Amino acid sequence: MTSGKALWNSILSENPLALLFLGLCPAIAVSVRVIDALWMSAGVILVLVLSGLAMALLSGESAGAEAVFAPGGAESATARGSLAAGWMRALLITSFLTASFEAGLLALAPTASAALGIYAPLIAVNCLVRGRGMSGFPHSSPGGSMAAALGRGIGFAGSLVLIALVREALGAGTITLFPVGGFGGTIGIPILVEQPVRALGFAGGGLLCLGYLAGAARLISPHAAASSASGRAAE
Amino acid sequence: MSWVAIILTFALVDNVILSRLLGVEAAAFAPGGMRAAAGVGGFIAVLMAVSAVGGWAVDSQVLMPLGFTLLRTPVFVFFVAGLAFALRAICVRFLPSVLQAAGVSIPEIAVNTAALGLVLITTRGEYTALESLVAGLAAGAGYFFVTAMMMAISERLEVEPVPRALKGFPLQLITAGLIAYAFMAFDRAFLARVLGG
Amino acid sequence: MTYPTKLPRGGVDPPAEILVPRGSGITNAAVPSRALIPLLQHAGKTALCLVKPGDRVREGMLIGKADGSRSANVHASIPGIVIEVRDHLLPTGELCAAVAIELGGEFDTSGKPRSRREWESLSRLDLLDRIRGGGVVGLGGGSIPTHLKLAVSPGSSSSLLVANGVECEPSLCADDALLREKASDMMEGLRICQALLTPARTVIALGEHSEDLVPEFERLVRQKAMKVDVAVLPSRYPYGHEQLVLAALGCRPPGSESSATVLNVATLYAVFEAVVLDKPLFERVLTITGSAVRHPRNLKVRFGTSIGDLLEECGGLGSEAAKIVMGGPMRGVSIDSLDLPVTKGTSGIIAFGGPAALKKTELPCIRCGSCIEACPWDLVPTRLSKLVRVGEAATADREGLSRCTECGCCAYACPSRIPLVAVLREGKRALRGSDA
Amino acid sequence: MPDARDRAGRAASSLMPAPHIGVRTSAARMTWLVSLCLLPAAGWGVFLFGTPALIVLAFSIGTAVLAELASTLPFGRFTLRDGSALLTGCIVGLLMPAGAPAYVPAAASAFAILVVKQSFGGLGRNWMNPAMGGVVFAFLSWSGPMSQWIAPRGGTVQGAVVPPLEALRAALAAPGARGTTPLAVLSNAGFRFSDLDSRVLGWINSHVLAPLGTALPPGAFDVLVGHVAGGIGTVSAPLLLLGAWFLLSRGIIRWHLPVFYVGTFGLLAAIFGGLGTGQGWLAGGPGFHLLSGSLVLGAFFAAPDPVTSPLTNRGRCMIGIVLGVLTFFLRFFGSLGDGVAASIVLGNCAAPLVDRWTFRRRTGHQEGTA
Repeated sequence: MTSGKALWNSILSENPLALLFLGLCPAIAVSVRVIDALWMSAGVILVLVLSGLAMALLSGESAGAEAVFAPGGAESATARGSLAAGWMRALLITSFLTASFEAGLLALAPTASAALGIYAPLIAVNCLVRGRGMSGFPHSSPGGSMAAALGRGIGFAGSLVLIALVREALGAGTITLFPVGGFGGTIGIPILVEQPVRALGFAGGGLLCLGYLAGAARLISPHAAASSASGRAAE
Repeated sequence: MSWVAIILTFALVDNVILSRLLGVEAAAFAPGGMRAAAGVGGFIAVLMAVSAVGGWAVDSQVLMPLGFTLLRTPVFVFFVAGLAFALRAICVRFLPSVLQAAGVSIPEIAVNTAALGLVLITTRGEYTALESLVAGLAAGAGYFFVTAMMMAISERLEVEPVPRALKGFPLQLITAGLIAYAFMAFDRAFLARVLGG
Repeated sequence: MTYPTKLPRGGVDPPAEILVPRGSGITNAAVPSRALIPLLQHAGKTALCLVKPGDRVREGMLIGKADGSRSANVHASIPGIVIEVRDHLLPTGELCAAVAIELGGEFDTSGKPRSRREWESLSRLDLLDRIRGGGVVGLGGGSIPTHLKLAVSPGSSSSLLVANGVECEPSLCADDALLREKASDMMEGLRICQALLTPARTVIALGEHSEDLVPEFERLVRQKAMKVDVAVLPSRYPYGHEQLVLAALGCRPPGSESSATVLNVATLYAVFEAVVLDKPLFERVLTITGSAVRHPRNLKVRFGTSIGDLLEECGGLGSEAAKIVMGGPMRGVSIDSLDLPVTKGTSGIIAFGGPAALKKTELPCIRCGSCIEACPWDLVPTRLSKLVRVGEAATADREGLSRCTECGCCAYACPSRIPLVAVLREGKRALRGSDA
Repeated sequence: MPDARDRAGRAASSLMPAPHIGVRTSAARMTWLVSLCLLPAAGWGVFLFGTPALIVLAFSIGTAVLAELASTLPFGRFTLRDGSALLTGCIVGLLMPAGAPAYVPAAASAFAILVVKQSFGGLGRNWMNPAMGGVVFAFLSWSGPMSQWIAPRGGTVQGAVVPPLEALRAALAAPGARGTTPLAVLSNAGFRFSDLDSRVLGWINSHVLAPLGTALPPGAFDVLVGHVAGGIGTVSAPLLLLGAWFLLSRGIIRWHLPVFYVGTFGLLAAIFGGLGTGQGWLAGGPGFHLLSGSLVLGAFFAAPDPVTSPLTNRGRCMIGIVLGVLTFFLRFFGSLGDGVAASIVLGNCAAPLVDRWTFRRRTGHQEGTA
């Protein structure tokens, strides 16, 4: 059990790729259309970057937030108390930022807000967003912290949009973007739009796409493959 | 909606994991074998049931009258987390083995997407207290059942020479995807026919 | 006659490949011109060598003295001169000291009528001494010195004594032949054991193949005024296994330390010989069979005879034999040298010819569950083997790996030809390695 | 002191390990025989539906074989010899309507082999039946093309070609369906069987059954023989049962799962099947439901697939019951075809759980007595 715990922690705190895919799990629910994926990505990037900034500004005690999740964390009651405080503060920041994003979206793009549904508020507890708080960044400066957050956010956005592209193009035969001028926002793909692979548009299709993307990412990033393989073996 | 409809919807048709994709990360990544997974799944299932009722109370009795609906997200996040810690305290007191088996630190489970997502669904759907409770119980049961299936499958895969790149988490997702396809048999038309006939 | 109350589960029923004609009896094998007698023919430590090159030995002379409690005496099987004492490879793959004897001189006992000794007047200790002195070990496969099984502390008595006549492996029928030819002597051996153990109940368990012997044995029981039941058990493999015989007779199942004793009929005959005829254990009956053997038969063989000689005596190998197995087809050890000697533990020699001798290619497990059905110990061999293969022997142990007796049923039944026994054995070794 | 087992182990590592004999059958031969036993039913389907059926089968089997090659050859493995890819392609094709456009069987087979099977490492490692997974994928993706039925040779075409089971489902969905048996419901709904059916039944009814005072309803011959529209290999229940009987008698499939599956489903159909037509309880006409749709093919050829069904006979019985219940519900209320493929796939999801449960029983039993 202890090794299982260590694995969990190592995956969350040491493996940015796994963290990315954990964060993507609930988000693929909104990858049926490309435009929804874009809105979702925007929300995640916003919350990531701003919370990165906020945490860096409050970096005096922010080390605590990391250690809550470190294997075999702190033992003493006072230490645990300060850790809990750091964890709560991180959660507070992300949840309020998420709420602001929701409010903004509702005001600016009500249709997008409706499309994102419950998945916009779920940004607050997204593993990627919280993982940022957990593992912390090597940069303590606000700028560096924001840059790192932006990097992760772009990774998230790229993956989500890629999945959305595949799922919408194959699963519905269309690509839905923003309507601009005469462009209605939807591109139809000639043959696929007649008989699309509808199964890819269902939740199961999203899970399959994410699974294969995670596998492909492992192939590309040997470090991730090695670390997770050894983790499994150790367990 | 009738009680049967709520139960079937939340347990099968709109299963939290398979249809809503909530709590996948906890289900797919819970380490430590079957017992641990059952511990995590059970804990989250109970948390979902409690959160659904509590969410209703907080939303309809506090947030709505005060007009603070925009604050739903942070309030629910902390509410569910608080419930998780309370539940853990109860577990530590009465069922210590469950948590020991789980092997996952409580902050992970406290802010999982399944419970929070369910609270958001029930409050947005404006369910009554009793409906929220039934929905929470059904969703929790559905979550637990699917988690158990996934874990039994992954336990089986752990001893097989599966492709290296897909071993572990990716295969868990693919497994979940295939289960989700299988559960597509229980669609809304099925629900309507069962309730109608 | 009693029939089994509760059949054990699992087991396999290989097609009858008993090529030895039934009722053909036991033939005495030719005396070898040279015998190579290993000093390790039993469970415990190698016996201490009592001879040196140049010594003259008589037939049945003690040449190896038991070293430790689980060790047993070893005797010369032929008269002659010791040529050398050197390390020799056993079929089990281990080196052990072996005494090579060149035939010469007179046979003191063989061919001459032996006087029967009255044993009823002997004390327990005397009886046990004779059995130990005669180097009698379990001939069913375990090779544990028999006096250990018979030496119960005075006053306590065994609840059940079983004469196990169920063949321990398919294709072997030496026990059956012995039952047919030496029934009376075997019963005398059983009486000796009864006297030693004073069991509450004694049972002779016969295999289905020997069912026609039931009236004969019931007659013997009446004649000797013994209190013995005769039971017929199914000839399914591995129901000759000690614990499964007990289970079939309605005893408490494996693991419970009931005071039941199971002795193979060949062992009982050896007990008879040692006690009544004063003849130590230096020869045994074994089956030589297999598709590559021209004239399969049951031979009474002196220990130390080489396998090559025996195969020659059975008409030689018909075709180019690709695989020779010492022991039975299920648990035997495949060997690559015809110079290996027959020892106390050799229950048979099988020479496989043709396709049976070829190595099978392994396919992936298709989870058909045949191994689970075949396992007499309620294990899940497929999962255990997969656990062992991914290095999870400890988990396999929790799921019952240690209960595996390597009977081979799972691997026999596997349609994917996975060497389950070899894998599970490897797992057990890994476990022992991690313990140490 | 070296242990005797250790010694044996060392010897075995250099030479061949015990046991030295084994069963004659091999896993590959079993798979090939299953494919062989599907041949009569496939032949009947090709005879009934003509070239389109042949095209569907060619695409499903061809894609399955190509996908298997593409996913194993790069890793230096050649697995076609085990026959499982061919069997998968075969079952996929046999479940398709003959009119399905070629890309449907091709995509279903590719999904079956690449996603359902090879993602998990190939034969023996997949937990879902590849063929059934592929068919469910096709049902989900292309419900329209998956119901492009072709009229059987010598059949009567009247409007859209629909298999009797689909027609019955449509009739039951419409208000006012009436009839004492499924066939009567079909007749009342205006479903027409072939002329051959009426000729044969007319002869039997007048010459054989008239003296006995009974008569067979119209359609009995068509449904029994499989002279109806439907999945290519599923229409002829007798030929499938012939193959199944061979497999059962040779011990290649075990009876537990199919018997419990068909039994449970038949029982449920008999008890509750009549409720939809206002006949009340115990008036379901299970014979029609057992013979039509892909139940026989699914129950005897796909569900007992050893890889994806439980390991123990106790577990197989349990899954058989689960499948029967699921198929009943999905056939009467579901929308994924006739519910057989979907139930089998759902049963596959539960099989590892059942395995776990039965294993624990085994070990628990042992510990209890030890």
